[in-house]
This record gives sequence, C-alpha cells and structure tokens, in this order.
Amino acid sequence: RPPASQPVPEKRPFTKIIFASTQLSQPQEQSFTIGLLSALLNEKNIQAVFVPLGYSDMVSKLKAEVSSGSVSVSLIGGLSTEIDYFASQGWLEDLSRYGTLPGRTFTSSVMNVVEQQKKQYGIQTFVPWMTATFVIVVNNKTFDYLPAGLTKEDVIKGTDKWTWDALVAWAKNIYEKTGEKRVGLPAGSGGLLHRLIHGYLYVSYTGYQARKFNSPEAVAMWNKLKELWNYCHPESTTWSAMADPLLKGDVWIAWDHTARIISAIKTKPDDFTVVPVPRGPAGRGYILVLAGLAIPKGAPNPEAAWEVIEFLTRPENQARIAENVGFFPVVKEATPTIVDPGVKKVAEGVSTQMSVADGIPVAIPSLGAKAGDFVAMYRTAFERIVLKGEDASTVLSQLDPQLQAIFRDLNIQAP
Amino acid sequence: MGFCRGEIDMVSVELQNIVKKYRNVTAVDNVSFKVDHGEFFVLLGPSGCGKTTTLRIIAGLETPDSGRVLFDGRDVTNVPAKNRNIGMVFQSYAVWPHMKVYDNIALPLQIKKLSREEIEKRVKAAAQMVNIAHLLDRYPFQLSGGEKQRVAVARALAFEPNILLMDEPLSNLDALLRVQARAELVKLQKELKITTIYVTHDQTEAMVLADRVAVMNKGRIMQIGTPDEIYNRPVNRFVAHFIGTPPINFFAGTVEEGYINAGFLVIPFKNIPPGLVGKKVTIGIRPNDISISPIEQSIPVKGKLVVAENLGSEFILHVAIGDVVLRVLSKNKPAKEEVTLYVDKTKLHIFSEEETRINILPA
Amino acid sequence: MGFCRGEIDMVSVELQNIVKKYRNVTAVDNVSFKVDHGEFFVLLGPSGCGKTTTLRIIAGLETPDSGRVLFDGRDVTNVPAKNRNIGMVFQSYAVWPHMKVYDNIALPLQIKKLSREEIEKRVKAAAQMVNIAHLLDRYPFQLSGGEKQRVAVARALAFEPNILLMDEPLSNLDALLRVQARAELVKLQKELKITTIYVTHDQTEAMVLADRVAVMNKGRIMQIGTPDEIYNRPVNRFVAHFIGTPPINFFAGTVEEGYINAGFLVIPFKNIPPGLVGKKVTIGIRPNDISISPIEQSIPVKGKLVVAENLGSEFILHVAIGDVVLRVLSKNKPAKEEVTLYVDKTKLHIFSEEETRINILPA
Amino acid sequence: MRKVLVYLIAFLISLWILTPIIYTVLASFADILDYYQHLIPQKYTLKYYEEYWRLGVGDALVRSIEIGVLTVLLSFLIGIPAGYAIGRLKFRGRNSIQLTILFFRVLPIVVMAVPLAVVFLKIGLYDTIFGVTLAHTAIALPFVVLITSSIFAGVPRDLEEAGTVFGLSSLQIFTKITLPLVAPGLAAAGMFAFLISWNEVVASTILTYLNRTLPAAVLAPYVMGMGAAGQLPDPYRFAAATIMIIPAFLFMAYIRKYLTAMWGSAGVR
Amino acid sequence: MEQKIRIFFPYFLILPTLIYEVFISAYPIAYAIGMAFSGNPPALVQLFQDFERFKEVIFYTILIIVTVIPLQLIIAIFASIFFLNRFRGRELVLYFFILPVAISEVAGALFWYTMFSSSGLLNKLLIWLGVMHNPVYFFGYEFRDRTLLVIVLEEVWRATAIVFTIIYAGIQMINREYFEAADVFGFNFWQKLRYITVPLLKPSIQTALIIRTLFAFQIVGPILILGGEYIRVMATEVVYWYSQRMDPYIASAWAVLVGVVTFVLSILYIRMFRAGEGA
Ligand SMILES: Nc1ncnc2c1ncn2[C@@H]1O[C@H](COP(=O)(O)OP(=O)(O)OP(=O)(O)O)[C@@H](O)[C@H]1O
Ligand SMILES: Nc1ncnc2c1ncn2[C@@H]1O[C@H](COP(=O)(O)OP(=O)(O)OP(=O)(O)O)[C@@H](O)[C@H]1O
Ligand SMILES: [Mg+2]
Ligand SMILES: [Mg+2]
Repeated sequence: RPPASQPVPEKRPFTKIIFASTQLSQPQEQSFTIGLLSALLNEKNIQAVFVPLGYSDMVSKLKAEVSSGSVSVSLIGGLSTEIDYFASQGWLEDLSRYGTLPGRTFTSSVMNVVEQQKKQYGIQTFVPWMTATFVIVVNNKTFDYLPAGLTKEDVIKGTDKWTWDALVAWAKNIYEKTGEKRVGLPAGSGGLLHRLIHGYLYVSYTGYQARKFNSPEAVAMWNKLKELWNYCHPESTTWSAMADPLLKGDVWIAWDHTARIISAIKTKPDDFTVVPVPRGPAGRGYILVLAGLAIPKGAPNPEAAWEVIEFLTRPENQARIAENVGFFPVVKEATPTIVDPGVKKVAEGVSTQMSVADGIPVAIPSLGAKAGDFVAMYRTAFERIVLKGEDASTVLSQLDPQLQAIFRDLNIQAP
Repeated sequence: MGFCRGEIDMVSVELQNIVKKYRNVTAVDNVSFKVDHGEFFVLLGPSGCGKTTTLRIIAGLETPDSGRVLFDGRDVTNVPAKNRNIGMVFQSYAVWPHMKVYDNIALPLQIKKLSREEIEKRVKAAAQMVNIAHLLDRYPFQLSGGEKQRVAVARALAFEPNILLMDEPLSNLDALLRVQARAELVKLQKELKITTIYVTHDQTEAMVLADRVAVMNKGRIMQIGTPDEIYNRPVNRFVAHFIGTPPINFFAGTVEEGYINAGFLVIPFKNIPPGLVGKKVTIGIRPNDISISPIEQSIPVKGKLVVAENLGSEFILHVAIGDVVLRVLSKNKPAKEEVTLYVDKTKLHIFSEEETRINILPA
Repeated sequence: MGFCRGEIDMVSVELQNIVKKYRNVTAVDNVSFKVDHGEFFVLLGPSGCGKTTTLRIIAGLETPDSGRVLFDGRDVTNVPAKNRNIGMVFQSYAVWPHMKVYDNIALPLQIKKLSREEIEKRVKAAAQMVNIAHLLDRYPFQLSGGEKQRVAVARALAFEPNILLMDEPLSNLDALLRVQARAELVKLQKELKITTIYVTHDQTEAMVLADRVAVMNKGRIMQIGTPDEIYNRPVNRFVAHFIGTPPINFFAGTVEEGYINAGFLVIPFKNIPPGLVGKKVTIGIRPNDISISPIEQSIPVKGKLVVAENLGSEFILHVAIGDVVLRVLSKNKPAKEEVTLYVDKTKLHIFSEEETRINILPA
Repeated sequence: MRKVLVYLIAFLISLWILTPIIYTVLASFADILDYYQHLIPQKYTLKYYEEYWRLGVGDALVRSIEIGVLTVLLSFLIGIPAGYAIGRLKFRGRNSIQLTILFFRVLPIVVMAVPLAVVFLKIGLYDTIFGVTLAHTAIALPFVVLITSSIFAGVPRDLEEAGTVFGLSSLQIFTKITLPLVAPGLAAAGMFAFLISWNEVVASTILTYLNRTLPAAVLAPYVMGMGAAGQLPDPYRFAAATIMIIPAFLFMAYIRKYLTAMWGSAGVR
Repeated sequence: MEQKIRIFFPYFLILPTLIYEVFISAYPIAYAIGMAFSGNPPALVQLFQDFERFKEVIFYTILIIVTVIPLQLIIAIFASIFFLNRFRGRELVLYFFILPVAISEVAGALFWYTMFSSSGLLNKLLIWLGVMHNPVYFFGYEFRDRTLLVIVLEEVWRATAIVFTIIYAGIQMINREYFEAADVFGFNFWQKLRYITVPLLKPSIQTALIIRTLFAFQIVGPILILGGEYIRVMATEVVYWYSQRMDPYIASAWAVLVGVVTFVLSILYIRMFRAGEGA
C-alpha cells in the first residue's frame, strides 16, 4: 500500500516503481521530491514511490534483494561514492544501453566521475543527478568583527588573505570582543565534520586528502584546527546541520554542506553571506559532492526507471531541486533558471569558490564498504587531538597505518 | 510467664460520637463509650453490626467521618496507627506470609528495639500461651486455619501494647484450646493491666472475660454494662434476644391494673405506672429460667412437649402452650408429653411497645 | 424454599487408609471412614488435627500419599475436583473478590448451565437462608468478616451438590445467626438428602447437626459415633476430654476388688475384670454430672468453693477436695464456701493407663 | 495535613510528566523562529504536520497501531499460558525454562533483524505488517511471560481451588477467576507488549521499507542513519515527538482502567 | 492417563512460547554469535584492540545503568505506595504517570532535548526570569557530565513508568491488611517498606529489574540523540559498527557481549530475589 499522500491515479493504468534514495531524506526534502515526482504520473503514467533509506540500510536491502533474486527497487539515488560500492558488488545495471538524454549538457566535472567508474567497472553505473559542495556561511554582522588586515572583500572574493589562519584570527577577535564563541562546525554524530577535515583542511595544508595523513604539514593543520576549536561554539559537537544554529544566531560563521544550510539562507536571505572556504599553505581544497541515479540488476520496470532519470535531469527540474533543497544542477541549462534569492546567493558563493584561482576540487574517495573506516580515521583523529588534546603527531602516526591499509587493501592510490 | 515491662502505661480509650459511613452504608452510627485503664471491654453484636469497623477506628486504620477518639483524654483521631502503641488481632489474621512464625511474632519486637534475649523470651512465652511453640519454624502457608489465628494472637500478646484490640481472636479454635487461651489471656491482661477491647460473637467468652460488655446493633451501641447487667437487665428487646443461648422466649401481653396478662399466664406486678395500663408489652423469659420441676417464686403453666433437642449435656425442650412455644433448658427430658413448666417470675423481662425495658417488679 | 432438582443422586463417601504428609508433618494419618447417602457427618478435633486436609482430600484438592477415596464405591482418588460435583465452604471463605456477592453465588450455577430464572431463584433462596439478601449487590471487600463467610456458605448451598463439604462455615457468626443458619442448613440437607461432611470446633453444633461425629486427633480418627455415643461413651481419655464444655474433670484412682478408690471418693463397681485389679486408672466426670443439690444415684462429697465463674445463665464452680479441684456446672452459686457435691455415679468414665475406656458399671 | 502532602505530590508528579510533553507539543505548532525567540511562542503553524502528512505518516500511524495491537494479541495468545505455567504450576526445570525464554531477548535487535530480513525475503514476509508483527512478538514474548508469571504467582490459591470445587474447568477457572484477578498484571504486560512494538525502530526499519511503522518512518534517520541522513531540524523533532505520543495517549487511556483493579484489594487472606 | 496429562500440562503450556522463539529468534541469535566468533582474531577479541574506547564504552554503560536502574526502582516502589492512597484525581495522575510507557525511546529523548537544549524550556525560562543572560549548555563534548544528567533524567522520566506498572500491579495483589498489621504494630514508614512491602513485592521487583536491565543495556535512541557521538555505550557501539563502519562482525561481538552481561545479571536477579518460600 503506497502512502496515501503519494498521488494515486484515478483510472488509467500506470506503472509503479520504487525509487530508493540515500539523499533527500529530510522531511522537507522528501515532501518536495514526492511533489516533484507526482508530475511524472500525469505525464507518463509512472508512479515513482520515493523511499529514503539510510546508506547501510540501502546496502543491506540491496544485498538481500539481489542475492535472493527478488528485486523490488527499480531506481537508486545515492552519492557517487555509494554507487561506486554498489557497482563494486556487481549490483548495478549498465545504463549506457538506455541511450542518451537529449536537451541537457552534463558538466564536465561530473562526467569525469562517470567516466572514471566506467573505466573501473566497465559499465555506466549512474547518471548524474545533482551536486553539492560545502561552503562557509557568514552572518552579516560578523563583518563588524573582522580582524586587522582582513576585509569583507577578501572574504567574499576569497583572496589570498582569506586563509584558515585569518579565520582563526577572526573567530578569536569575535571572542575577545563579545565573549562568545561564534564559529560553528557540524561535529555532531550526524554532522559532516570529517569532510571538512579530509576534503578541505588536509587538502589545503598537505595537498592531499589521505596521502600525507601523517606529515609535518598535517600536524600544523591539526594544531590550527585545535586553535580554531577554542573559538568554536561549545555545542558544535552536537550539530549535524548548521542551518538551525545559524538561524538562531548561536553561530555567526559556519561551515557545512549546501543542503544543510540552505534553509537558513532561504529563510533570511538578507542576514547571511555565502563565502568561499579559506585557503591553506597548499591551496584551497574543496569537495564536490555528486549524487547519481542508478538501476539495480534485475530491477522491475527498468524502462520506467529510466523515464524517472530523464525526468529528474531535465533542466527545469534541476533548477527546482536547487531552489528547494540546496543541491545544485548537473546540467548546464538549469543554472540560469534559478530565481530564489537565497539559493542564488548560495549558487553565487559556490561558483565563486569553484572559480578561485587556487582551488583544489576533490572528490570523496570511492571506498565501498571501507568508507566508514575511512571516515572513522579522521573523526578519531579529531576526537583524540582536538577534543582530548592528545599530541597530534603521536595520534597521526598511530592512525596512519590503518588509513593507508584501507587503500592498500582496495588496491588504489591514496588520494 | 516471664512477661514484664519497664514502664506501666495503661491507657484509657474513649470514643465520642463516632460515625463511619461507606457510601450509603453506615457502619458505625454515633458510637460513644469509654474503656478504663486496664479494663477488659468486650464488643458483642450480630455479624455486620460494625464491630470490626469500631476496632479499626480505635486502631487508627480508619478515619471516622465524625467524632473523636481519645486515649487518656488526648485526641488521637488523626494520629496514625503506628504511633498509637496498639496490638491487634485481625479478624482475618493478617499473618505476614513471607516470614516464619517466629519472625511474625518477633518482628514487631525488633522494631521496638528490644534485646535479642528479650525478644526470644517473649516470642517463646507467647507461643506457649496459645500452643504454637512447635510451629515457630514454619511458614504461614504450612499452618492450619486455627494455627494461623493463634500466630496472630501470639503476635499481639508478645507485643505487650498499651491497648490490645482483638477481633474474634479465638473463632477458629476448638473449645478446649479456647478455654486455655482465654485463661492465659486474662492472666496476662490482668498482670500487665493492658486495656483490652475484644470482639467476639461467643457469649460465654464475653461473659467470662469481660469487665464490661457493649452490645452493638446496626452500628449503634444498645447497652453497656457488666456481663451480669447485660444478661439480667437487658435494656431492650434486641439485647434480651441477642444475649443468651438458646435465645430468650418472647410472648405478648397486656398491662392491666396490678398485673400483666399474657393469656396463658397472668403475672401480678407491684409498681405498674398508671400510664402503662392498657398498653401492649412483650414479655421475655430465658429458657433456663423455666424449669420442669418446681422452683421458688414460680408460676406453674401446663404445656405439651413438642421437640426435645439434645445438646449432649442438656436438652432444649420446645413446649407448646396454646399458640406460644416456649424453649426450656433442662438437664433431663420429661418422660411424658404433658409437662408443667415453672416460670421463674423474678426473671421476667418486660418490654414496651418501643421495645425498651420496663422496670417493674413482680408482686 | 424453592429448591428442587431433577435427579436425586445421593452419594456415599468412603475414605480408605488415607495418609497425607507435608514433608515431616503427617497431617492425615491412616484415616478411614464411610459417610452414607444423605448423612450429616461432622468432623471434630483440635486445631491442626487434619480436618481441613481430610476435607481437601475428599474434594480432590489434595492427592493423598496413600489410600483411596471412594464415591458410591467408585475410586475417585485421581478424579480432579471439578468432576466430583462437590460444594465446599472453605475455611478461608475463598470468596472471589472481583465478583459481586450475587455473581459469587451464581457463577457455579452458570457453569452448570442452569436457566437464568433458576439461577436467580436459587441465589435468592440461598442468600435468604444466611441473611445476606440485602448484600447481593456488594463486592466482597465491602463486607464484614461474618458476611463474607455467609457468602461462602450461600455459594455452596445454592450449588446443591451431591456432597457438601463445610469447613467451619459458621465460625464467624453470632449465636443467633448460627442457630438460624444451622436450622436452614439441616432443613435443606434433609430435603435434598445431600451427603454432608462438616468441620466444626463447636460442639453444640456437632451435637445438634450430626448424624454421626468423627473425633480426630493428630491426624487420626479417635472415635466415630452418634453425638450421643461420643458424649456419653467416649472411647478414650482424649475424646472424653475434648468433648464437653466446660471440660470433663479427671482424677486418678486405683482399681481394687469391687470398687475404684480415688482417695476422696470410693466407688463400687459391678463387673470389674480380675486383670484390672491393682491397676491405676483415670476417672472422668463431667461438670454437669455433678450437682450441688442431692440427685439420684449420686455420691456426696464435701469440698470448698474456690472460684465461681459466671457464664450468664450458669456458673462454673471450682470446688477443691483435697488436692483435686472439680469443675461443677450449676445454675446458682452456693452461699457458703463449704459445699457438698453430689457426683452422679452412673456418669463416671473410667480410662485405663493406656487411656482407653474401660466399660464397667457402677454397682 | 497528610491530604495536602498527597495533593502536592500528585501535582509534582503531573508537572514532572507533563511539562516536557506539553512544551514540546506547543513547540511543534510554533513557527520556528518565533519559538527561538519567545518562551511561549506567539505564532503558530501546521506546516510541519502537513509535511509529515505528505510523507505518509498517517498510514504509518495506522500501521503502527495495527502492528502494536496484533503484537499484544499474538504475544498474549502465545505467552500467557507460559506465564501461567511458570507463575502458578510446579514442575521440573521451571527456572531453567524461564531463563531460556529470557535468553531469547538478550541480544540487541539490530544484529537479530538482519538475518531475519533475509529469511523474511525468502518466505515473502518482508515488508509486510504480519512480518513486523512476528518480529515484534518475538521481542515482546519473553517479557509477557515474565510479567504475567510474576503476577500469576500472586493469585491466592484458594480462589482457584474454589473454582475447581464448583466444577469450573481449568479454562473456566482461568478465564473467570484468575484472569480478572490478574487484570492489573495483564494491563502491565499489555502495555509492555504494545510499547515494545510501538517503539521498536530497528527491526521495523530493517524488515520494511514501504510499509514502515511510524517510528521507522519518522525516526529511522536517528537510529540507523547516523551520518548519512543527519539529524532533523528542531521543528521536525517536535512534530515527530508529538505524532508519536498521540496514539500512546489513547492506548494508555484505554488500558489504564485495567491497571487499577476495581474491586479494591484482590487479596483475600 | 489423567496423571500423565497433569505432569505434562505445564510443558504443554510453555511449548508455544518456546517454539515461537526458536523459530523467530534462535536462527538470528545463532547467526550473530557465529559472527562474533569469526574473523582473525575473532571479532570478540578485536573489541579489545582499541582498549581506550572499550574502557570508555564500559564506563558509560555501567555509569548509566547503575544510576538509572536503582533510581527507577526506588521511584517506582514509592510511587506504587503513593498510589495506594485514595484521593480525588488519583486516576488522572496515575494516567499521567504511566503515560511514558507508551512513549518511545526516541520521542522521550526528543522531549528532553526540548527541555534542555540551548533554546529549550529551561534555558528560555531562566533567561526570561532574568536569572541568566546566556544559555547553559547541556549537550556537547565539553558538557558530557551534564548530558549524562539529562540522559538519566530522560530515562527516569520515560522508563520508570514500566517498572512502576509492574510493581504497582504486584502491590495491588497484596492484601492490604499486611500493611495495616505493620501500622498497628508501630512500624514506621521505612520499617514497613523494608520488612513487609519489599519482601512481598519480590517477584515483581525481580521481573521489573530483569526487564529494565535488559532494556537499559539496549538503549540507543536517547544516547544517540542526547549524547551524540561522544557518549558511547555498548548498545550504541553495536549500531555504530553496524551502520557506520559496516562491520557486522564487531557489531555482533558487541551484541553478544551485551547479551552475556544481561543474561548473567538476570540470573543474578533471579537468585537474589527468589521469592521466600512462603510468598
Ligand atoms: N503445606 C503444609 N506444610 C506443612 N504442614 C502443613 C501444611 N498444611 C497443613 N499442615 C499441617 O498439617 C496439620 C493439619 O492441618 P489442617 O489444616 O488439616 O488442620 P485443621 O484440622 O483443619 O486445623 P484447624 O482447625 O486449625 O483449621 C497441621 O498441623 C498443619 O500445621
Ligand atoms: N468497604 C466497605 N464498603 C461498604 N460497606 C462496608 C465496607 N466495610 C464494611 N462495610 C459494612 O459495614 C458494616 C459493618 O462492618 P464490620 O466489618 O464492622 O462488621 P462486624 O461487626 O465486624 O461484622 P462481623 O462480625 O461479620 O465481622 C457491614 O454491614 C459491612 O457490610
Ligand atoms: Mg468483623
Ligand atoms: Mg482447618
């Protein structure tokens, strides 16, 4: 029985498929997606039942379904790295046989990822769905507290002065002037702090996400983070998304995933500014998140699933996704159609970040089942070095072998 | 016995206009009485008349709807049970099921912080009194009904309270044991001068034990007096009827100038008040105040023996005189159907139409 | 009464060598007896002697360790209680607390699938018999102890079982109510010819109700007989002592040629067996077989009045004769300390050193 | 004096229980920005509920209730005889059997649910109300046995004996005498079984994906998705908590009356 | 024949439960145990490899359990006694008190989050009253002690109710005269509690303890929601290894450890609270 609120056609025969996704699982995201998909019912008589699942949930579900031979899911939405794992298990259909999608141009950066997996598994594993990145959001009143030598301009444009050191100085300045710790990081159990560490800080300081995990540069980075932590809001370890703390005013400077701060900016577009991330000695590392759509092997109604893929990648729908949930288009044609001022603001911030000269875009490594272990290394390091105050080089030298072992076991080079 | 106590603090108990209702049932209806220091006071009355409720109010287990309870003149109506220094035998025993008999008796003493030796002495002594010394090591579920009841009694006795409340404490014991327990109880009570309020339905028990008896009916006190007074001068028809087994004989009569006429029996009276003449009265005579052999001060009446119930040691003769059947207690059964009854005229009880006693003397 | 039933199926009950032990306690020790169709059989005995256990074995609530229970000659030892068509009044009442009085009485009848009208008729009638008709709408917790007991009785009576087991069913009732309930009970029992086994500690009750009485002690049957036999010809010292209130007087004597010598009393006997001469015996005489005024066939003895207990209608006189104190039941209290007792020599009971009765007749 | 104390305690108890509930319910209807600013919110909205409603929470709720009630029924049906035997009857190996039954419930549900999901997939019980009921019953059963057995142990034996004597069959004794007497215990056990089912997230999440129970639908991200889905924003938390308690209120109101026996104290002697 | 039936009757009654559990639970349990023992070194041994973390987990688990369970038991016993009082509105207050029985772990945690979060009732109230200007934080790594307090409060608030219902059901089966007898013989409140109430309640207390302990070892929601990532107990480790690290072996190992501990404790309780022979 489908949920009552997912529209049911009156008389016409229709095809029902299940669309399981690790993305867009928040209630407001879900309800937007359901609303979006309902258009497809009118248009093509396809009812895509949107089922958000946790990643591990999805893994066990697929595993059980594929191994028992009775697959119920027709369409999978997930991060490119998650899809990579599904592909590595041989659970996915080759999408190239459905042909091309006319009228849209996928950006080259996302196509790179598709090609990379194609190379690895010999099939087209997914169609790009949406992208996101992590940005810094600043409450406008924070600019009153800029430290000496840093201007609003530097921050917004992402000049060379906009460094992690400068951020720390800024935070310190706020603290000294107001007595409050106003920097916020999503260090809660559901937060994405580890992405900040491996995709931003490590890349900015060492040039790599993992390769130089244990290095003098890394130690310097950790010490800087430790310093920053002194000015981070004490509740940071409870936050998984920064929208609420920003809105409440608890936090003035926050780093997070675009989808996780979009609601704050949409609610009060005039209060916030989206700025690029600061740079480090090795450059300005940032992550490009890519979500894709895939069809599992043995899926019922794969043609209908393909219709959904086609639907979701249409430029106008891509724009609506961006406007509503803060994931950005993967097709070039979509961007101009975004109208929401808040979302526009984020989009501008994102594009500034992507266009700064010293930017080092990285992708989250595809590690399949080991992804959890990978993440755990950074979070453990954070906990031990920053929270517990252990010596950075000791901790790093203990964890490094474990981290490198992950890549060795998977037979890939550490990113 | 070995019972002794440091300070002797006898206590008087007074109930003033106690009323207790359960929804629409008035269990205790304006009851007042005073029990003196060290007195043995018995509550007697038919089943359901409010005896247990009265005891529970004295114990503090029930709060009266109105009225006061005084101990030694001090108002204790709102003092909780635990501070009243009371011992109680519950009608349903309330022997704690999770403790051996010994502990059941000993626990209240431990609470009192008596020494170990003192406790043991008291438990043993109390157990001896009611013949359960051999059961001290058993759990209540291993006891018979009467044994459980005796544990409840022993527990209350060993406690040596200021006030002892006993609710039909011997109802499940056989006659012999009762006699024994009764004797021990009285001995202890007099020795320690414990103010005792005792509920029983056994009149012999009431008569033997009580300093004074209160007869209750439907929540009210009918009469308070010594056993003798209650038996010999019942204030109303109910008391006369309730006290004495086999029950008293009643028959109707009319007051006339100088005598009362009961049809088959005309009895001259000395001091009949003028206002009474012409009124209907009820005349009562106890079965043992009628004899089948001539006695002093009696009036002979001829009758016919209907039934003779054998009670073992005695017979109850049912003798018909016209419409009236009189019960007569007799050691032997007359040989013939025709009997002459000798009614002891000094033992006649006269009750008005309102059922209260009329005090007049036979001429 | 309105009681009636389709088929009359009276049942006889027989116990054969029943033994029941609880660990080291032998509650019932080789008990055998037979109760006839429609008989009213009373079990009498001291507290803890095994009466309840015996009843429970008959009911099928307890399995004997050995021995058999027969109903109408059919072995029912292993038939579960529910198939025995028994009614029982539990010593602890076992009134179901979650049902109103009406339902307590009605439930067993509903189980029997009687019609609604029949049930109502029976419940009302049974309630009437024990005076609880006004309580039918109450829950047990709203009842007094005696009222609860009466509910238990009414439940058993309304059930009209083949066999009625009653365990001290009237112990918490007052004398008047007992008399009434007893009368109703006998009436019903005789009318329906229900085989009844009745446990009581009240001897009057036993005497009045019983067709036959069994006296138990320490798990064994001491004597079975009519009330008369039990009272007048107790087979041993225990029975003599146990039956009769106030209890029988015992004193020691020695058998000599032609008479028994008790020191203060020398009684000639007719048929003393030669083997007995020189043996020590115990002599028993009931308090009501001694008189303070001359009676026939009696031996006068002089004594000194020690105490006079007032029982209301009678006195128990304690009269000392040398070392021996005799209890004497008397209607009146002698004026002087010196009294002459008249011992009814036809009522003497002689027991051997083994405590069993010696049947000899006074000369 | 004592009365005053009693009422004071009663008041404090109510306050203790109700404050978090009332405030959260209030918050769930509040405009979130307004909520952050005011102690008592001034602006109210149904937005969050509408969103949940669109996500099919209504169906999930019905499903949850169905599963909860079915679980109570099934676990009572299977478990009460065992509870009765353990609490009331004497037999060899009673203690070990009791422990064995308990043993089935000592492992956290997560690790048990996954193998179960594989089995259910094979036999077609996956993603069905009945499948979840089966799992929930397995979880609740040991407790039903445990609770009822301790309660049965407290029923005065002579009340049942009176039943036997008056010709009631074992079943009739059970239904007409024992069962009403243990009503409070059964209420406790019933609440417990319902509670287990109602609150169970992990097995429900793993054993279903379309036919989710309410907690699985609303709360799965918290339990299974630690990282992946992140946490809900405040207003959704308030609304989720509120949605979760409404049926609970109703269920408890219904079962409460069994918890307080109506005939005073059950003990006779 | 009858005899035989009577002997087998109890087993016959228990059979459905056993069969049911064997069919539904036995296989998953065996599977989990199997996983806990596989790997090289076996997963159970791997638990100890990060000994710091292991110690922490055990520490928090024990801390929460030894504060929450006795508190709940004590409150439940007192509340049961309290609710024997008859007063106007008793039914309603009773209803309130047992309400949390039907409130899920997670929902319970959300309620208390609302109470104690920086924009929660407590903080807003104190600020509104002018007692403070800035919120007091209860959550976060720095405030783990306070978080523990909130977790304890939440657990007491939510899960006392089930302990209470079990004990209250038990206390109602006890003849009130046993308490009255204690009153009459001068027992004060504590003596009555110690010598009469608690011993008579033994079976219920035992049940409540077993159930509570079993559950306490399996609490996940409140710890995750209130404690976040930094208060780790055995049950959250199961979830963590299962869903974050996707290592069902170590997850199973933790699960088995939880199982063993609870099982051993249950046996202890049964020993400790074996109802006296008389009860
Ligand atoms: N479960 C048991 N365990 C051990 N002994 C028991 C048990 N039940 C009864 N007894 C003992 O068996 C004996 C007989 O008990 P029973 O209840 O039959 O006595 P009774 O004659 O009914 O006494 P009463 O008149 O006091 O009710 C008693 O001594 C009693 O203590
Ligand atoms: N909780 C109650 N609710 C309603 N009526 C009650 C309650 N308790 C007692 N009663 C009634 O109050 C009256 C007095 O009860 P009580 O127990 O005092 O009688 P009693 O004199 O002790 O009788 P018994 O000799 O039968 O024990 C009875 O009629 C009884 O039915
Ligand atoms: Mg009474
Ligand atoms: Mg008995």
